[in-house]
Amino acid sequence: MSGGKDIKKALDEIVDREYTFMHICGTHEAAIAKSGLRSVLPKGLKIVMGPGCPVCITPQGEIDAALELAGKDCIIATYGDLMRVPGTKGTLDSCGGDVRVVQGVHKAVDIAKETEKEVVFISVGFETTAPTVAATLLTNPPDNFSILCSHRFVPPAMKFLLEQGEASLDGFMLPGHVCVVSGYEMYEKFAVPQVVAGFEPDDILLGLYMLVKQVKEGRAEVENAYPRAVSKEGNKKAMEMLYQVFEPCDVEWRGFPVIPKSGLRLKPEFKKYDALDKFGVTIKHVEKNSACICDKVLRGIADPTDCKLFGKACTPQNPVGPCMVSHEGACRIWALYNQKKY
Amino acid sequence: MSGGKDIKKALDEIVDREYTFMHICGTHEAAIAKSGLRSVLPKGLKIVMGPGCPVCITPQGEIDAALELAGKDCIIATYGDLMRVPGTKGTLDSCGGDVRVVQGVHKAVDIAKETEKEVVFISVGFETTAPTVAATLLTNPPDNFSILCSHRFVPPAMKFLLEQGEASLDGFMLPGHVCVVSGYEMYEKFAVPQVVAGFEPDDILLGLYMLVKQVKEGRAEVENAYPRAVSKEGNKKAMEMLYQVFEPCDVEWRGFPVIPKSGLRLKPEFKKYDALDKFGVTIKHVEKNSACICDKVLRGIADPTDCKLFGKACTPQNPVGPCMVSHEGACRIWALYNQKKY
Amino acid sequence: MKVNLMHGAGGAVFSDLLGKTLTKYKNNNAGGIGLESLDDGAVIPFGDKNIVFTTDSHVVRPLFFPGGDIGRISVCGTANDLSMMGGKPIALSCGMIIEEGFDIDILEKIVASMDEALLECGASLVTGDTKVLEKGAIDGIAINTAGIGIVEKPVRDNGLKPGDVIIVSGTIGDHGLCIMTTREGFDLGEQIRSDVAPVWELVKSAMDAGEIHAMKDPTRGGFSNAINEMAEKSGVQVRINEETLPIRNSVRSASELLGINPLDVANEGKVVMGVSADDAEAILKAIKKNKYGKDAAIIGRVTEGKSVIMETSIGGERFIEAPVGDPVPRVC
Amino acid sequence: MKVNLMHGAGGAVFSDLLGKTLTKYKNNNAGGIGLESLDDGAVIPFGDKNIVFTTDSHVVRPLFFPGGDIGRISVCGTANDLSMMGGKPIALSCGMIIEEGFDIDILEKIVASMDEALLECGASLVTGDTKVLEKGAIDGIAINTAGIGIVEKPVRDNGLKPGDVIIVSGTIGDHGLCIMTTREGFDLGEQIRSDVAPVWELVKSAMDAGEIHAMKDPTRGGFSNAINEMAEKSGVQVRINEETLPIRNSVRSASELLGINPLDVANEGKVVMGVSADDAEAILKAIKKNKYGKDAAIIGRVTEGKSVIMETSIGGERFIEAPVGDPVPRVC
Amino acid sequence: MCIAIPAEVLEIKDGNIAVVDYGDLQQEVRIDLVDVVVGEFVLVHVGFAIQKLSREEALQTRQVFEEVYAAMEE
Amino acid sequence: MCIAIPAEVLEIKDGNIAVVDYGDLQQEVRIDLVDVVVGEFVLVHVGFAIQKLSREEALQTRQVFEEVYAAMEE
Ligand code: SF4
Ligand code: SF4
Ligand SMILES: [Mg+2]
Ligand SMILES: [Mg+2]
Ligand SMILES: [Mg+2]
Ligand SMILES: [Mg+2]
Ligand SMILES: [Mg+2]
Ligand SMILES: [Mg+2]
Ligand SMILES: [Mg+2]
Ligand SMILES: [Mg+2]
Ligand SMILES: [Mg+2]
Ligand SMILES: [Mg+2]
Repeated sequence: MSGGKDIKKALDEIVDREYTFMHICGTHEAAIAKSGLRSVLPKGLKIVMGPGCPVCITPQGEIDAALELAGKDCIIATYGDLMRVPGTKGTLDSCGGDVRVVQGVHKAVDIAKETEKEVVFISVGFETTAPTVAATLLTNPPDNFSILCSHRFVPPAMKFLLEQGEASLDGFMLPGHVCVVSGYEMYEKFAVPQVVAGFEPDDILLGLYMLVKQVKEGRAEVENAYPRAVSKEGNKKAMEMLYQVFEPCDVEWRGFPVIPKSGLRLKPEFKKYDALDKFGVTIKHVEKNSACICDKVLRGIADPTDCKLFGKACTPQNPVGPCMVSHEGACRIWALYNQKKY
Repeated sequence: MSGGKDIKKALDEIVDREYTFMHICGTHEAAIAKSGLRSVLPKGLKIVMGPGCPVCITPQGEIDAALELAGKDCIIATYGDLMRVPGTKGTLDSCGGDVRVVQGVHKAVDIAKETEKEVVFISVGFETTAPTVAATLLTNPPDNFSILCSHRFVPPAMKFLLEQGEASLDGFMLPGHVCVVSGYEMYEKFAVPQVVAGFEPDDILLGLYMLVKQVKEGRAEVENAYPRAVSKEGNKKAMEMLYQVFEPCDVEWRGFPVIPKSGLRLKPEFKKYDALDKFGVTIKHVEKNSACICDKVLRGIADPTDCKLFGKACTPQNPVGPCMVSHEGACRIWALYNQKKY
Repeated sequence: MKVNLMHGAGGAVFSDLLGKTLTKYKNNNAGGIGLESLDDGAVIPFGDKNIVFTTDSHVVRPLFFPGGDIGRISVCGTANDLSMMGGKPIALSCGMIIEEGFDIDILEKIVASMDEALLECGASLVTGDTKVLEKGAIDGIAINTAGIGIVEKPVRDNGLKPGDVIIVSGTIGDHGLCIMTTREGFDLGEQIRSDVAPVWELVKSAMDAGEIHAMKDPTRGGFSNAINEMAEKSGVQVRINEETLPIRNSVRSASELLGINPLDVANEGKVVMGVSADDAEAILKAIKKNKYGKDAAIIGRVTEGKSVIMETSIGGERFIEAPVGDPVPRVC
Repeated sequence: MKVNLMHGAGGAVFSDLLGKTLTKYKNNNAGGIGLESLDDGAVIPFGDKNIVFTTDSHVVRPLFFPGGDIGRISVCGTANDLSMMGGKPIALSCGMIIEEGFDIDILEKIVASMDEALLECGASLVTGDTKVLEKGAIDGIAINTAGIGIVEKPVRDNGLKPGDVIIVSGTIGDHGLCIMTTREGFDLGEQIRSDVAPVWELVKSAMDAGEIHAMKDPTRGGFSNAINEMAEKSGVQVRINEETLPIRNSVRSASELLGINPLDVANEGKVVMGVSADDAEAILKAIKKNKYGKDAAIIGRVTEGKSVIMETSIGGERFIEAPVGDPVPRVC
Repeated sequence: MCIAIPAEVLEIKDGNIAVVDYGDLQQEVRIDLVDVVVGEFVLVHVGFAIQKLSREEALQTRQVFEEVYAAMEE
Repeated sequence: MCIAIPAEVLEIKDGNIAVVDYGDLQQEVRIDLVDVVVGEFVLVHVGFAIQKLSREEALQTRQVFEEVYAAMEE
């Protein structure tokens, strides 16, 4: 990967002061950690993680609802990511119910076709994922199938972040795979430097290079460093299907208040697949009751090490907050990859 | 136990021809087997087992009902005896339900007091046992407690046996512990030699001695060889309690047709404790569908070795009929204690 | 065909399963006594001595009971099997399978109890493995131990000879009835205590006192199972005298209450041995000196023939058979 | 505190539980290397040689998977731990815990597979125990094996020295990704096969070719866990070169699909060893001759310091840490 | 049926409960079905006293037995 | 979020299903969200193709990358 080394050199040359950019994609964070990318960045250049991990931003009340459903003799189908996220009374992994990890929503439907039990799919994910659920619901799944609908849209959260103004950021690295589906036109309304980036280390380095360049040149636009997969309009077919099945709604994010139009709910025609309706479960707001500062970490205004619990009461072994649970949670990644001295 | 040896001598002297007596008590059979009593009887004297084991005479339909209840998320409390009796689809032991062995009905009530689940006690037993259930129901058990009522009375079955006339018996050894409760007055209507006997080997030898003597003297009455526990009137208080709670009904016995007034059912005031009513379960008559001749064995007209399956398809390891399951079943006892040559 | 509970209870049913499936290994012997013998342990020649090797998994419920706990049993069960081969217990392995949610305090108590039993055995737990299974995949905990011992001249379970005398090292049925009354809610408290104990010292003193022809610990399936296996493998008849069987009064009462034959339930600190008649008294005396051997007794003799016969107190005879399945308390 | 699934997944969390509870035995050593070392096995001096002793319980799901089954793992898992100590596998014990209702046909297949693996190992299964639990008390079957081996000069897992070279005997992550894709319904068929195999012959040829300073099999917790344990116990730093790690293309694809690091999942037929730099080429050559060693590679080196560092392909650095808990497939 | 064994009443408690001794083994049993006092003997079945036994007869089963036996021998 | 990896379409089956190859690893995925033909490249997320990749770009990620990079260097 010769490109990487060249870009590194270019980056070293271009960075002349402190820059902080935020990415809002867990997969970006994972790629950064895995490649040791931060260790090759020039001094002064910093990339921090925003609310980009669906596990981290799913509020505790939704996990509690999933646990409540698991207690109702339902088969729970979920992405592995959610297995160890702590709800108020434990995790899906250890709740004793019939909880199965699936690759996608269609596999959950396959389970429903083979059983007479109720199957509930815990449906999290951003623009990237929601269309797969829409496509599946459009193929008429059996009556014993339903979803716990916890989808979220990225731009409203970004809007909220920008309006808060707490984080002193120089720009955003936009989530490549979200933009694959949604395109990036809707980000153009934000008057900050933004670059859509892919997930190879080189892609990320390139994204950073383009961000620094944009800042230095005093521009504030959306550029695309991931053209092999992302276009301005995205996947129109996928977005159309999404809107056939879902409609935007106001919803709480972990670490954020209710953000207008940032969630998805099933349209009336598809309400029969709504697990909350079907089982009379409601999502309760759970006040955070510990010293966990995940909310601040997710908003980019604190580092994990600013948390009093970090590395003490809260470790990857015994996580307190979702940022320590998720593979892509900033606290976990810091604890595993950034802390130990050598 | 010097008495035993003297009685043996007396028996040897008195037995002058073939005599066959039937006992109708599993505990007699167990005592006989355990002490090797048959091995000391004089040639010609034979004691065979009748329908005296509540496990053996409980029809398959009642076991099926118990299994059905176990499948309804009830806690099943039962005497250990019933654990391995095969119903149509398996046994209580291996049904996967929450099945608990208890010493008596009062312990099942204790379980009910500690849980919010339904607790069903499988209530089998003769006159000896039914009063313990009556006493318990009279102490107002909690609402989540009920019984599967499978009690039976001995005299109607004996009447049926005598009317059949199939077995050529010289007399009956009456069940000591049944008579402890019921007394033995009601047996006096049967015009055959009868002796109430206890359960020490000596008690049984004495009972046999008294039976032979009665036959030889041409009498046909009820004598009591167990006076330290049995009186003619029995335990009146116990029988009164029994009739406060139960009333006689017609019922099927395994190996027998429906025998009039040979069963007990709950009186209307206690119907709320009837598990069949409570859970809408009914007892179905199951036609025997194998070559098992338990019915004949129970009626005293066949020995286990007359059965084609005995020791082949039907063994204590893989019992086909209830007489091979019950610890007191004639087939099992023959297989374990009487068969192997040495 | 499916495995059923009977298959796990030792005795004839297990032999069926064993014979048909679990002994089908061609690679079953490392030069001495192997799996084919189904003795208390295997023997592997090593230089001028022999290694004894054995294993048992322990799933006893409740985990703690009067007189012991699953930890003590896990150590004694394996150390005693080594002892039954005449082997001095040296080292144990421990494989624990634990259910998620299991209480670590309880685990600590189990470990402490194992350690105490190890000290008493003079053996060490040198290697281990732990697996945690998700809730519901195992009921609490299962502990496997394997053990290594050393012996010069192994003792088998198949060496009974006509003329031998049968000795049991103490009262029969204590452990089994303790477990059963505790488990089934008979509320008998501490009145019946398990006999779980390491018997190596006792066995050693017996071996020093005379010739032991055959030895077995009457664990699962009880005395009935052990003596039948010994008789059958040795090709002899054993005759037991009912009146000489040492059974505690409390155990006898409980056995009547539960309708269970005390000969059919497990002991965890007892030995059944066949010894030459000439050495019997000396061996008995040696055993009685051990703290776990006070109630030892001569209970029978070996003759030509087959089967195990009980000579009953009324002068009758009956077979003692290996129990079919684990005994269940009963009322009729 | 309660046991949780993390405790069973090896690595740091297990060490916590281990350190606090499961190593609290005072009787933990029979004269050589004991439980306190937490090495792949224990070593007990016996005459002029040493007995190696180890145990593992096996609960893999599904029971049969591409490339192997629970039977093959049960034999290889223990034989390989013996091999990791430099010990030639001699004899195994087998403790099975089986759920009532388990299919005897399946049991037969497991036994046949164990027997085949035993033959390949040159070891015998000499002693066993079987417990049947009532339905629901265990999920299917669990198999514990313990093993005995013989060694003159044991190899430890704590002998890495600065200057040593790290060799892995073949591709990484095969078993773990096979199990995960099979279990979670990814429908990949036989495309990813477990590497489960006995490595004694491979290890022996390596020992014959040069000096092995430390050795460990990267089973549960994967390469990440094994190399961290070796580095930590040896008090050294290990630096791994990302580009030299042998990983099958199919395994790499699957690891991306599942969002799982192939270094964090189990291997069942691999060895990680630290060898003196002088012998490295000779040892590598010897290993490559073995049928299970074709993909062997030199993947790193040992320096002064601590931790395990990955030198990434973009010229960066990151820690390789022991995984926390068993990896779960993920999508984000 | 039915297993029943003799026991001595050691103590009477509230709620129809007595502590009995079977022979080095004590247990609480229900006494709903009998009227007993401490020192009397009862026959216990499924955890219930189902009948009283006279003290002499219970203590000396053999003796009673032999009396009956002797009477027969006449 | 979100993990998505490139794959080549090997076969199209009934019911919106395609067999794809990720690199020595084939799997059936759902193609409800894209219109593809055999030989094209797609990005797969949670078992669904979520977008097409141009063949050249997918095969030569590096090359595209370096072009962009070169353009920047100017
Ligand atoms: S270290 Fe733990 S408690 Fe602190 S912010 Fe992170 S997740 Fe929350
Ligand atoms: S041997 Fe078996 S099948 Fe035959 S009568 Fe007896 S119980 Fe029935
Ligand atoms: Mg689960
Ligand atoms: Mg059960
Ligand atoms: Mg043994
Ligand atoms: Mg044992
Ligand atoms: Mg291990
Ligand atoms: Mg032996
Ligand atoms: Mg190992
Ligand atoms: Mg291993
Ligand atoms: Mg065993
Ligand atoms: Mg080693």
